[in-house]
Amino acid sequence: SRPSTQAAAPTSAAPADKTLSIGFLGFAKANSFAQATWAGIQEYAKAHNATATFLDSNFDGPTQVNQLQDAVTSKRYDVVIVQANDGTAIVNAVKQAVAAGITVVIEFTPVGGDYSTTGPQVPGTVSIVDAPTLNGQGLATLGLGACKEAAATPCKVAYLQGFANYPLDTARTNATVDALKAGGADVVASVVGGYTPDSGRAAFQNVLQAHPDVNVVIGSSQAIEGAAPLAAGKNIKFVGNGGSTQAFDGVKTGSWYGVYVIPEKTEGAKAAELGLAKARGQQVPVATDARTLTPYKALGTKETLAGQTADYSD
Amino acid sequence: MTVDTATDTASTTAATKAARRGGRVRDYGIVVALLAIVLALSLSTSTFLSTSNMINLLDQCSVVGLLAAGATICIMSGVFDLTASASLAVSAIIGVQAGRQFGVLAGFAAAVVAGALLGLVTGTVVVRSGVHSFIATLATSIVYRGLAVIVTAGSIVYPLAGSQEDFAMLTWPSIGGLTSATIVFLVVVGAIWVLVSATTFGRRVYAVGGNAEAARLSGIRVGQVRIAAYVVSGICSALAGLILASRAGSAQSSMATGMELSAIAAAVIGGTSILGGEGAIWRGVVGALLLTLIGNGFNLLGWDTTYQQVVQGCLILLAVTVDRYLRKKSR
Amino acid sequence: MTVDTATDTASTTAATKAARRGGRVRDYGIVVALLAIVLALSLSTSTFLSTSNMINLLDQCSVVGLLAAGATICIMSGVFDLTASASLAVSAIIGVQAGRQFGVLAGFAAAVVAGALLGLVTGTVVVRSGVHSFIATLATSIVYRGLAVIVTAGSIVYPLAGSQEDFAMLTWPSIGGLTSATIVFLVVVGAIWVLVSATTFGRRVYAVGGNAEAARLSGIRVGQVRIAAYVVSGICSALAGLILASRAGSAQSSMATGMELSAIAAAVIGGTSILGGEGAIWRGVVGALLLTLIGNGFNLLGWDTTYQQVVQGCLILLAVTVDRYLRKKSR
Amino acid sequence: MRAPAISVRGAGKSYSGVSVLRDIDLDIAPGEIHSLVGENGAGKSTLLKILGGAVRADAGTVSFDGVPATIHNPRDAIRHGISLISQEGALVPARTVLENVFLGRWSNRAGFARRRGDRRAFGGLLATTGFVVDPQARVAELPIGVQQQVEILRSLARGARVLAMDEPTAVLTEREKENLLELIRRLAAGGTTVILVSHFLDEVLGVADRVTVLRDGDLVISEEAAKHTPGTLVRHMVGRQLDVPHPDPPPLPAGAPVRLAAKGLGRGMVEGIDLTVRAGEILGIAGLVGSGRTETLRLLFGADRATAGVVEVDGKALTRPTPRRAMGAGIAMVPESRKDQGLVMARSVRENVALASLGVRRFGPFVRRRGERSAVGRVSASVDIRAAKPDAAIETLSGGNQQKALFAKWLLRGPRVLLIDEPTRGVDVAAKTQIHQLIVELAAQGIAVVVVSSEIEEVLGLAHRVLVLRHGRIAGQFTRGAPREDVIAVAFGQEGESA
Ligand SMILES: Nc1ncnc2c1ncn2[C@@H]1O[C@H](COP(=O)(O)OP(=O)(O)OP(=O)(O)O)[C@@H](O)[C@H]1O
Ligand SMILES: Nc1ncnc2c1ncn2[C@@H]1O[C@H](COP(=O)(O)OP(=O)(O)OP(=O)(O)O)[C@@H](O)[C@H]1O
Ligand SMILES: [Mg+2]
Ligand SMILES: [Mg+2]
Repeated sequence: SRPSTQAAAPTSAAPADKTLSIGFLGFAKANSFAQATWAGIQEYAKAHNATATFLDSNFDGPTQVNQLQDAVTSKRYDVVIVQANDGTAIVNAVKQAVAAGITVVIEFTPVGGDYSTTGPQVPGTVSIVDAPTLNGQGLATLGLGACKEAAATPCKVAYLQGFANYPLDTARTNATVDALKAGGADVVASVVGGYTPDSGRAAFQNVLQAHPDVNVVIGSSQAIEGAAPLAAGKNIKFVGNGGSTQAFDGVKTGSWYGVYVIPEKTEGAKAAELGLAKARGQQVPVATDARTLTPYKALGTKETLAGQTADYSD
Repeated sequence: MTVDTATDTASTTAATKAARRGGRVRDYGIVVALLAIVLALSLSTSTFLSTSNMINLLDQCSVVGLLAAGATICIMSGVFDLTASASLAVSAIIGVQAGRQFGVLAGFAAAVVAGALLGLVTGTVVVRSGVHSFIATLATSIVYRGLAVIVTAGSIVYPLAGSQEDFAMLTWPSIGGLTSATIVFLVVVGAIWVLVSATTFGRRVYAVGGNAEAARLSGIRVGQVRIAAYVVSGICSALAGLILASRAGSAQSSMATGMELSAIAAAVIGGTSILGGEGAIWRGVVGALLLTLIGNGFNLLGWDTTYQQVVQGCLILLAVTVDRYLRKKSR
Repeated sequence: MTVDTATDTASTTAATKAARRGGRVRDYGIVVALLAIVLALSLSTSTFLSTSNMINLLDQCSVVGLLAAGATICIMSGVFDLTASASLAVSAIIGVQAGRQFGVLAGFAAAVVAGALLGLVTGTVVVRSGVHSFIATLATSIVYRGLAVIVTAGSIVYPLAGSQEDFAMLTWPSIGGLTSATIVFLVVVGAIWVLVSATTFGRRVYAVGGNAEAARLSGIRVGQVRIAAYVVSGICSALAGLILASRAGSAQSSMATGMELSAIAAAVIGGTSILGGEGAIWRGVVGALLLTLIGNGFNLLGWDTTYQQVVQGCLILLAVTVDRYLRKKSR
Repeated sequence: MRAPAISVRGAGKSYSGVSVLRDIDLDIAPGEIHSLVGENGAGKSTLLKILGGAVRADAGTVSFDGVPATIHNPRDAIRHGISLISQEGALVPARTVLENVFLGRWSNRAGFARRRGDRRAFGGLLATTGFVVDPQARVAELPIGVQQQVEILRSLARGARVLAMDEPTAVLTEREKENLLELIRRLAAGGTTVILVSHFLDEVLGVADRVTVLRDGDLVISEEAAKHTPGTLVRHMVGRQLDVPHPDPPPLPAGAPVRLAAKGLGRGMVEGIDLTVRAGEILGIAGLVGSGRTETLRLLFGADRATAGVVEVDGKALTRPTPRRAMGAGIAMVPESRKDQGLVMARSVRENVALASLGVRRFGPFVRRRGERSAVGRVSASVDIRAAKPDAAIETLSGGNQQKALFAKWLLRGPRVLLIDEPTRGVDVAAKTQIHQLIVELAAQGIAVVVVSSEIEEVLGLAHRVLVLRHGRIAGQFTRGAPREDVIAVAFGQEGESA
């Protein structure tokens, strides 16, 4: 039978002096990005009368869904912060959690299939995300900046995308490539560069082989880490996605042009802040654009990053 | 003809019969392991034995369970199906797309047909190419994933706005509070169980997996039996895909990546020999339950997830070793 | 004893020699497929045949190639090693940590020793538990990944600031412009090749994989031979891990996830029978090269990545089918 | 004259360019018992497999009852009413006897298997054959002789018009063999055509109407059986007179030391085995199918762990015997199933023969290939292995040649105690004499030999002493020259002990 689709039972606010418990459904324990989020959450929780637990799904979408479902059963958490491996598969479990009166904060990956909005796509949740489309546009902005610095016309750009069959990657790739083209750049290659230095290195080796005259290379920070050393002595500008220590160093030393930065630890702390506040009955904004966490709107270049440090390394 | 064969067997038959009965009990070693974990969890958490958790558990198990049933029938017939998760994605996508055109139920039907057809193609590729199924289906699965990307242009596909609720029907509660997904899972797996254990087709599956050459010499069409196993597996994948899509309210090309391995693991953990010709459908389901249970227990116990993997690996190893040990003794 | 062996063999030898030569060529079907792809790429791109691309290709192949060699020796002895990528991560981490204490080279040595020990443990678990290696090593690999998480507390480990350059030594160019990683790969794989094809140990590996019971009744310690195969595979994993860590300048617990499957795929694509007792180390390397080549070619040709997977899957299927077909004809 | 049931014209087959069957013309009348004989590797199995659809001929035609037929696969053959028992055996080990007997043609209602129907038919089959086999037993757990019976039951269950049997009696003991031959006669009388491949020429001449001799892939003669004696058949088979007398065991020197002894050995149904074998002695073990002969040998070799008793070599007890330890003490065992226990089918003849003595010809860790090649060549020649190519995979050899390779493997080790299970299973007449000769020579060199054989003549002819097993116990002991009937009687348990 069709279940009633009534909105979630209004959550009774927790008293301010009650110690709340946060469950963090992160990408994987073995992932420094998720570790940075975790550090932010933990610190904030400790300082604000809350405890936090990391639920490790090891990058597996279905496992994460089960974890959220079981969190509802065990009633162990007042607040869950979801860093979704698979933003669509987890929708139903998120609904269940909301219905069970748990405060759900969507962090970093949008939950639901719209990759262009920072708003929550499941009613009753609070979201603080980095929308892939906006991310792609940001990368393109940096890429065009790099083109200008390289002073090449036409400017030849290679884009190292994440994976070919992930809608999230596809949305970002399309946004980046479209914005680059609109900006007058010539996208000569769009190849799979993955999320490890090794895959980035291999992809870039091949790009160099096919287009030795490439001017700008954009990719995940990990991929660029693997790629950049191969360009020593060549005038190639790199743009990374993800503000790791390595990316910051790259930009500061000038071997990279720029990096798209989401301060992940800050974002974690912000997510915890939003979650705890909502659970305690305060009004919170339902949508937060992760780009607003930095004064430079995530666009890290030599100038904007001066004096800044990264939240994590990879 | 006068036969005075006072063969030695007559005397041994009684003894072997008793031994065989003993063997029967021992054959259920993996169930013993499963029950032990259930017992441990019931004693150590208050929430485990609750109805709602049981409902969740079966719901969580339904996708892997369906895939495990498909994997089991393939393995029993002596082949691997590494396309399971890719077929899942393709058929779920087709289900959504067809649903946009012809309505949700027609879409579901289209997905199942697509799953069956994909199974047919996979099976034909394996049988015709003569390449070992491991590598043939690995390559085929890459092709299927690629097709999914091409069909969807790499983005997510949704049912029509008006039919999104109906599309979620597999998440609705149903008989006895179980989700519809669970009901689909139980019915389909039950049907496959009967198919394998009670029909002559099932006998052929065992024969083909146990000794393909002997089966061939007895006039069994080895290739066709295996293709049929792939078709069954394809249907299971499609249904699993529909459950996932129904839960997510959408389908995409990267759905369930890597799940074919969990399915094979479940089949083998249940005690189906990877060499073929042995095993049972219920074993695949028990394997899937065991895997789900370990994850569920962990979540309910709230242990530090740092140690989760180590404990998980050790538990799986322990369960299969117990099973193995008991069964060996029965020989 | 007086045997008047009026052997019929003498007369047929001439004819068979010719036939054997034919058979020999046909045995190399996968090489033919490889060469066909090389030819196609050379003709369709100007950059493919350049020295620098060849250097790149070997460099890209070195990690999978090493793992494939380890997978091949295991498969030949009749077992799977699904721990390869987890062992890779653990030994790379140990290599970095030990390097911090005792210097980079000592760290490298520690990683190799750790790889060997992990192989020893895996092998012992498989042999002692009596569980099929597929599931036993799957469970073990989960445990190893968990250990990696525990050891690193989930974060990345780096060599000491001062030794980071030395740590990158495997990326340095070396003899003939090849990277040091390539040299390590070639030397180690060459050594394993000799081990398998020329020593009594190699003979035992084939026997154990081809018919474990016959091997046992011939006085071969089946378990020990398999454990040794796992040790070799563990060493390969450790070296592959060092190459990856050296490139990345760090190690972490999620390194190379899923790569054990690429390794097995490479072994099987090369033409090593998954049933054991057949195959050769060079086949694993050829399989790894083929996989690398397909990826490399795609990037050089600059095709739309949407179609990449479909074409990739089809090419693999085609290559193994050609191999299979030629070899079948030689029977 | 009626059209022949089967008529083959110009059949030929070659493997990788080596022709193994050339231009065979053969007619077999309906209801005829037709025997195919020839040396190992002559092409008998190949011809049978062509008729059974297991392999496809390169050339030639086959017609049934005068109508040309295409046989591309076993299904075609079965449709034409041909049922083949292949030499290698084709059972599904993990399944029950019942499922195997009705493999692929189980009785069913609307696709659902009906076990009851099968069981009834099975009962009928047992009644006609006189075999005793438990329908619920898993085939893998049955002794080899019983497995052979299952294969026979299966081919009978098909109610075929043409029954093609490739050495069906190779591991059957006297009484089962007689039962089977009797059955064949009855079937033929009822109109079934039977093609029988066998190396037991007496048996062949006793039952066959016509005999065809193959040599090296050529058909030499196809004539009435009544015109022939074993001697004339052998002459056609090998192309010359072969007059090797049956070898007698060498006289046993008085006071030869006891080499191998077992005391109270037991496991499962085998119990209380006491035996001694002196240096230079040949001990035979006889018994019915499933009487525990194989199990006894396996216990002596440590292939199965004994639950009671000890094995001694030269008076020294083996501690916790395993095959490896037994080999260390100088024991060697030629197992009964070459496919499952003896050979690594995918590997070459050379690798297989060298397998048990790898440690001998090595240079450090490396195999000394040259030494190995010559040693293997020598021992292969001594047992006359005929392979199309020296490095051929052993699975491409004919059954008899595989058996010789198995023998060669253990000869290469130079053992002190040799345990042989079914030494001449599937071996042709000439080679059999060679192997017997070899066994006698080995004994003469002071090796203690234990021979288990289903062929009572083989045991009686070779051994100094014969033990008879029944129900896993020693039921009697005979010295050389004891009458055959007495031995059989003890095996059946119809008479008291003797000797
Ligand atoms: N698959 C194969 N590949 C290559 N050669 C083969 C193959 N099968 C059989 N042969 C060869 O064909 C020849 C005839 O073999 P076949 O098995 O018909 O002999 P046979 O007369 O049955 O001998 P036996 O009495 O030993 O069983 C042998 O030389 C054998 O080596
Ligand atoms: N008809 C039968 N059905 C099932 N088990 C049997 C039968 N006959 C014997 N056995 C079992 O077989 C075992 C002895 O077999 P073993 O292989 O040692 O016999 P064998 O004398 O060598 O016979 P074979 O000639 O068949 O090789 C015993 O464990 C006995 O219980
Ligand atoms: Mg034969
Ligand atoms: Mg026997």
